[in-house]
Amino acid sequence: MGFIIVVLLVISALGADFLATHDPFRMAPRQRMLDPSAEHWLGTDQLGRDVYSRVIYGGRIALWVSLTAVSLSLIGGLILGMLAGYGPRWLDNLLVLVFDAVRSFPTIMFALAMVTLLGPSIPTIITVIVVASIPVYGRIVRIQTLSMKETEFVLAERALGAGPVRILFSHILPNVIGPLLILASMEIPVVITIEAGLSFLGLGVRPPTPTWGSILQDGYQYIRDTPWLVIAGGLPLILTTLGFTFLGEALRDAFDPKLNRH
Amino acid sequence: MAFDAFSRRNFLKTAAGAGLVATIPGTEVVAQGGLKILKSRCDQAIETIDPGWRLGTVDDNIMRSVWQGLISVVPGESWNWEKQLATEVVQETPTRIRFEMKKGVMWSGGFGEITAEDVKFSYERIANPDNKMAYRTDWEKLDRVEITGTHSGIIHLKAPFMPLWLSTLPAGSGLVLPKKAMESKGITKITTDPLAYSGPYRIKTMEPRRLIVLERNPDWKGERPAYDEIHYIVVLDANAAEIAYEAGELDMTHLPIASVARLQKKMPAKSKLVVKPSLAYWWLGMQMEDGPFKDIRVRQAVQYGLDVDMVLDAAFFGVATRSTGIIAPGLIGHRPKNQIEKPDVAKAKQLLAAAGFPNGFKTDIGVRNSAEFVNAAQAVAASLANIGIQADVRTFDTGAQKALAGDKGGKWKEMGLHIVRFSMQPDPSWATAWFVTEQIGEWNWERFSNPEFDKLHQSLTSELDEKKRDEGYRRMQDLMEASGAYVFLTHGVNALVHRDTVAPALSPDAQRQFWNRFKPA
Amino acid sequence: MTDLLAIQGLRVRFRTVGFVRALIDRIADPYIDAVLDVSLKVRRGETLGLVGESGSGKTTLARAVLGLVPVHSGSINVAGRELVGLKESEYRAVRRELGMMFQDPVASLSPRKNVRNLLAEPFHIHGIRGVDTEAEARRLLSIVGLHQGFLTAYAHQLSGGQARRVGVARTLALKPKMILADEPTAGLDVSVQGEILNLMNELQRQFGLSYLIVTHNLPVIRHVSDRLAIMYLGRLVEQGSTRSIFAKPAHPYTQALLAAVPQPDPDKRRDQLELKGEIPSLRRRPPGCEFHTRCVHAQARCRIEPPGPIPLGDGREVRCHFPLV
Amino acid sequence: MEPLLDIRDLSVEFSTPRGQVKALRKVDLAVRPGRIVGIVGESGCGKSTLVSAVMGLLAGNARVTSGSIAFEGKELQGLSEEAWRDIRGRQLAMVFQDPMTSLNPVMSIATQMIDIQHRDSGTRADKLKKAISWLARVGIADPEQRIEDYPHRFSGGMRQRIAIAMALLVNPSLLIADEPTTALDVTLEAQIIHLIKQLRAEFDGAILFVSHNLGLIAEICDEVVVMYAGEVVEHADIRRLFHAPSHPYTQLLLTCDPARIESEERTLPTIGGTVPDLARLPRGCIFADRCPSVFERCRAEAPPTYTIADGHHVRCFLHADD
Repeated sequence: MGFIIVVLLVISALGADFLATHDPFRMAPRQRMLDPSAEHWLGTDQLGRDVYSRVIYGGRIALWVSLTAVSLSLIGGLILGMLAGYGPRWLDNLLVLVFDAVRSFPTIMFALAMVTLLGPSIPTIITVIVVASIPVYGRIVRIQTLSMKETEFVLAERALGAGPVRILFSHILPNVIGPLLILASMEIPVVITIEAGLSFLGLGVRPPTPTWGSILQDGYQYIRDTPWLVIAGGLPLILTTLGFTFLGEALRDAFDPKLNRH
Repeated sequence: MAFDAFSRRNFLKTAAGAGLVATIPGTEVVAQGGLKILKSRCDQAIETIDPGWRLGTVDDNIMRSVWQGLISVVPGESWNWEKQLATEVVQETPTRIRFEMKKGVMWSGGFGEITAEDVKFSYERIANPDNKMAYRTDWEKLDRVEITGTHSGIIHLKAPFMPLWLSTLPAGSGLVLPKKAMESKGITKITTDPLAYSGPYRIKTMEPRRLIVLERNPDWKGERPAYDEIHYIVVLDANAAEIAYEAGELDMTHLPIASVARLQKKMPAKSKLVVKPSLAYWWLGMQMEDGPFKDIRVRQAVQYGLDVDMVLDAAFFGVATRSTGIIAPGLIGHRPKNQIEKPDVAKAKQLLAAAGFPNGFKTDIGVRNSAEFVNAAQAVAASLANIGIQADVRTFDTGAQKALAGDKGGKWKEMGLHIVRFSMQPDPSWATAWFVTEQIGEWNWERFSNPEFDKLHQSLTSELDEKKRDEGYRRMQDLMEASGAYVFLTHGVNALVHRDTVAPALSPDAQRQFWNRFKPA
Repeated sequence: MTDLLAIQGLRVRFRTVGFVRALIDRIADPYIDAVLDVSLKVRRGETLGLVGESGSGKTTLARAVLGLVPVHSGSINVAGRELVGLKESEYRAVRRELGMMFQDPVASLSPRKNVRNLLAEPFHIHGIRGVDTEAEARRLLSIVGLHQGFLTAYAHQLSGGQARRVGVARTLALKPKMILADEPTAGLDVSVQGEILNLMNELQRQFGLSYLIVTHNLPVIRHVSDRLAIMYLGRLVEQGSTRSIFAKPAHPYTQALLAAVPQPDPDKRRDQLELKGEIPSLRRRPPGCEFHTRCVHAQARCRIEPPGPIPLGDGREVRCHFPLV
Repeated sequence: MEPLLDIRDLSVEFSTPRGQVKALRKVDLAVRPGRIVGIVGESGCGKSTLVSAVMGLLAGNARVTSGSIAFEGKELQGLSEEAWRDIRGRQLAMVFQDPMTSLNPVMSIATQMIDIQHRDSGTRADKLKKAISWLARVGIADPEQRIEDYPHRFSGGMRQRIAIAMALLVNPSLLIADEPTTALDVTLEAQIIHLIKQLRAEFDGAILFVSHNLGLIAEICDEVVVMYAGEVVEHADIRRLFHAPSHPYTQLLLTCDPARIESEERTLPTIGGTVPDLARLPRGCIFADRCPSVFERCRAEAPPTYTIADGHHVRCFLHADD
């Protein structure tokens, strides 16, 4: 179920150019806020743009932002977490301090600060999300690495003469990556929501680039005129969140060694 | 709109005559079922009610309720004023205004009688350049206030200053502050505590981000206000405000333009819609000192290329009409038409090519983070795309946008285009003040600098001849347009919806609320 | 026979609290000595049993030999080569010669690698090329008595005894001269215990291995070791041949340990308790003889003067003022 | 004398992805008042399942397929959760292998020991006094002060003493000790065993003592149950079991124990073969594959339990009369 939704999302993002029925940027002020019709499947927005096409293109942004941000934070968290867990004590202390400092900052406040500093754009959003979520992954990896470091099999590897690089990548990584991938797939909808949230606040992707957040924002703004914008912006968000959450749960089941033991 | 009567002659006439309205004793409004309460929406948090530092109409509404000026704007269809603290205000010469004050009007809190000392204190503190107050231009021509008696004095100007009667004395900068109260408490900048009251209301509750409750000032000797309490409820979001209105939580609220179109089709029950042309002005500005817009041909290309009607249609839902400058119809200096009236894409492309941008370029368009601005920006971007200019929309909080555009370190270079709305007082100098060379780094985001413009702005405030003023301000707007840095968009409208049980008292542009004159209908 | 492993005056310290914490709590000496002044030897082809309760430092000692914990002072000599002071990278070569078997047979195998990979890994770690790792893996499996089907098994699919055998096979891959085994029979059932010990004996005979076996299981060590070293609070209190120690323990602690082992015979029930109290904290080492707090024979001298090692002849040594022999 | 705990014909199965695992089969076990009954066997023999069944704490995928568990003459199966709690808190007590898991790390010993008496009437002071007296009895020095401490302030041995004190505090009629010394060093193990023996004089209930260590069993039990692969293969008085073991498995188990081997022979005896898969049971005797005395009948049918002397039962055809 989750897999199907995610696949549909990926297809729609990749094939946005073919799937969209209109130019998502083209305005027709006189055609504003139309109800869904054969011409405009999800109606039009306050500037007369085709909402369906904007939703499709918005999915591309959502996916691009979330996949990039999640994979970057995953890699960053993995490296920093393993460094903290396996490296010298002072480095661990330092990294934990940094992780805590970043985590203690509410993401939105942090995003506000970064956006003020760098200006709203896709790279800014990705940077914000990456910086804000590296500690999430980093902490998990660190804890796992720390506990792995003391396990007998790691000691056994060391006793055989294995160096730190080999131990980290050949033995600790495979044990850490599973839960991390699950977390990542669960994080994707969170990231999409953050992106949408920032766009909703006007701090995200710049208009007129369509994103679900900005469609939702428009919808909110004109909810008293037409309900379709909110539905069009909100529904894909809900579905995607569901999809990735289901996928994450499926992944968790797949990765759980207790369930595929025999 | 009945604005033709608003001439210098009328002013002088009114000034010489007695302020009749203010002296008529009020008819008692009997409170039914307890207190009579008026609930109005406040669309931003209150930061200061100091006249020298006020930020917008909302602070202005509160200020005028807790204090009085010598004279005050009168609610109604046309811009007129009446006497408040003054019994007489006479412009004896172009630089000399004599006033007599009522006797026995007391400050609350035991700070004694309101005297000419207070007047002198209040006006000179704004005029004093050392205080660097935001509204110092209102009193920039003030020489001094001479005290001739406890209740009389003379305002001496360095040069004739026509905006005095329109946007200084009857407006916020003309309010009289409690000198003794401020000095005894060592306060130089008032935040949200008026210290002592002279107006019809006093503050009962002040929660700047939530709710301001005004109650009757027991010391108020003027006409008794019909409402016992004014609840000024902070609702930042327009949608929420509309819902609150429909739910009965508000008796009135200003509306975004999008709602006007909808309400015109379908009004809520027992409500009235007020739509008045605004004095404010919107324009598309080009920062002309750096980047592609340094070249006047590029700026002209934008002037020719932008389909203003389309932008207005998109962003203002067809409710607002195109403006011809920064001075609204009915005011001195209003320009009958723009120099470039119709878009000419071919010419725009030609100009761009000549400037070395045959394929256009990328730039940013900065706007405030609210729906009208973002819509306008998107519409502008769409229109400019037709001539090859790719404009990315950047949204800001008001403060952030000014901080960037006014940055001394050169950050202003980041922004090529911006769409701005400035609010306006009924004197043309109030519009031109922000575009002088001196304002570069402050509000002059286009970094427009024209010696003739600067000179005209200086001289016209002292110009007594109304016709010369009119011509001068038109010329100034011509200069602005000729610089290429401006595309004038609209004045917009002010719209509000109120219960039909309330008879509101509003300024002619429906912007300001005069709560003590509101009546149950 | 020559000495394969010679340890002289070995001391291993651990920091118990961080630097800042030590300052705040005014702890002058934030270290504890897990291993203190230990000297012992293991000859080629010999099995030394290192016996003690938990916290006695026996595991730490074994790990110190492998360079898995830092040594504070003293010397560890393996086949004539000094190990103390070697860099981590230099230690890797040493580890080819010293195999280690960890306590938990299943947990000491990397959980996401199958037996084939686990067995090939020692060769990869040491960059040994030109070895047919598949053939080696099969050979090693057959040495430890497991059939080839186990090549594709993962650690969690193995029983304790099978995992132990895979662990042995792994340590054998690099043809070590010595194996350090930490509780090699812990957690195994009695019947499986015997199989593993027999296998270890067999391998010793075949490859001339030396063993250092760390254990608290006296009945087991009795049958597999040539000599015993008894540790208490990080110190060796007695060493000598297994036979002589079991026959007549010299140190009261050794005696107490032997007496504490329950006899599987209902007719030999004990009514007396030999050893009262618990092992003291390493943070508060008792003065004098460290065992005096629990020793039934303790006298005034024991509380003041630490006993030095007293040779009893025939390689036996005891750290006691009043040895029982 | 009526047995305190009377288990008859108990069979338990677990549902697993591999099929039904028959963890316990036709187990008979009677514990008479005042007796210490040892259960011995290797891993996977069903000791823990049996204990869980008696405590009413079987895992969710377990099902009792036959038999009865009677405690003080009352059938335990089918009791409500409420009734179970009542029995567990009053008549049945348990000491676990790891004392850290049975003590709540965030509550003081006093709180936990008072809490466990919640069914008793009496003031808090009385309960505290009783708790302190029990701590003293299990050999905790300064019990008045130490009772306010948290579990982590005690060593492993001390914690196990406290766990025993807590178990006996409610004066249960049956104490189940599940490998209570496995986590402890040999010297502490000796102390705990010594303690249990001492307490036995004051405590009049029965003890079910689970262990894989024959030495411990010999040390304190009155009678022994030997389990193998989910079945009770032998049940005898302690002396008979050690001196006249009658099931081949018991015999081998005793031979393998290094503590019983007096010779200096380096090669130790073992039991060849492996424990059968409980999901795919052989037709005949469960031990047939590893049994040195196996004969034809063993592979054809499962042996019943033969009583070869008073209180000595063996599940083996070697003792068949026919």
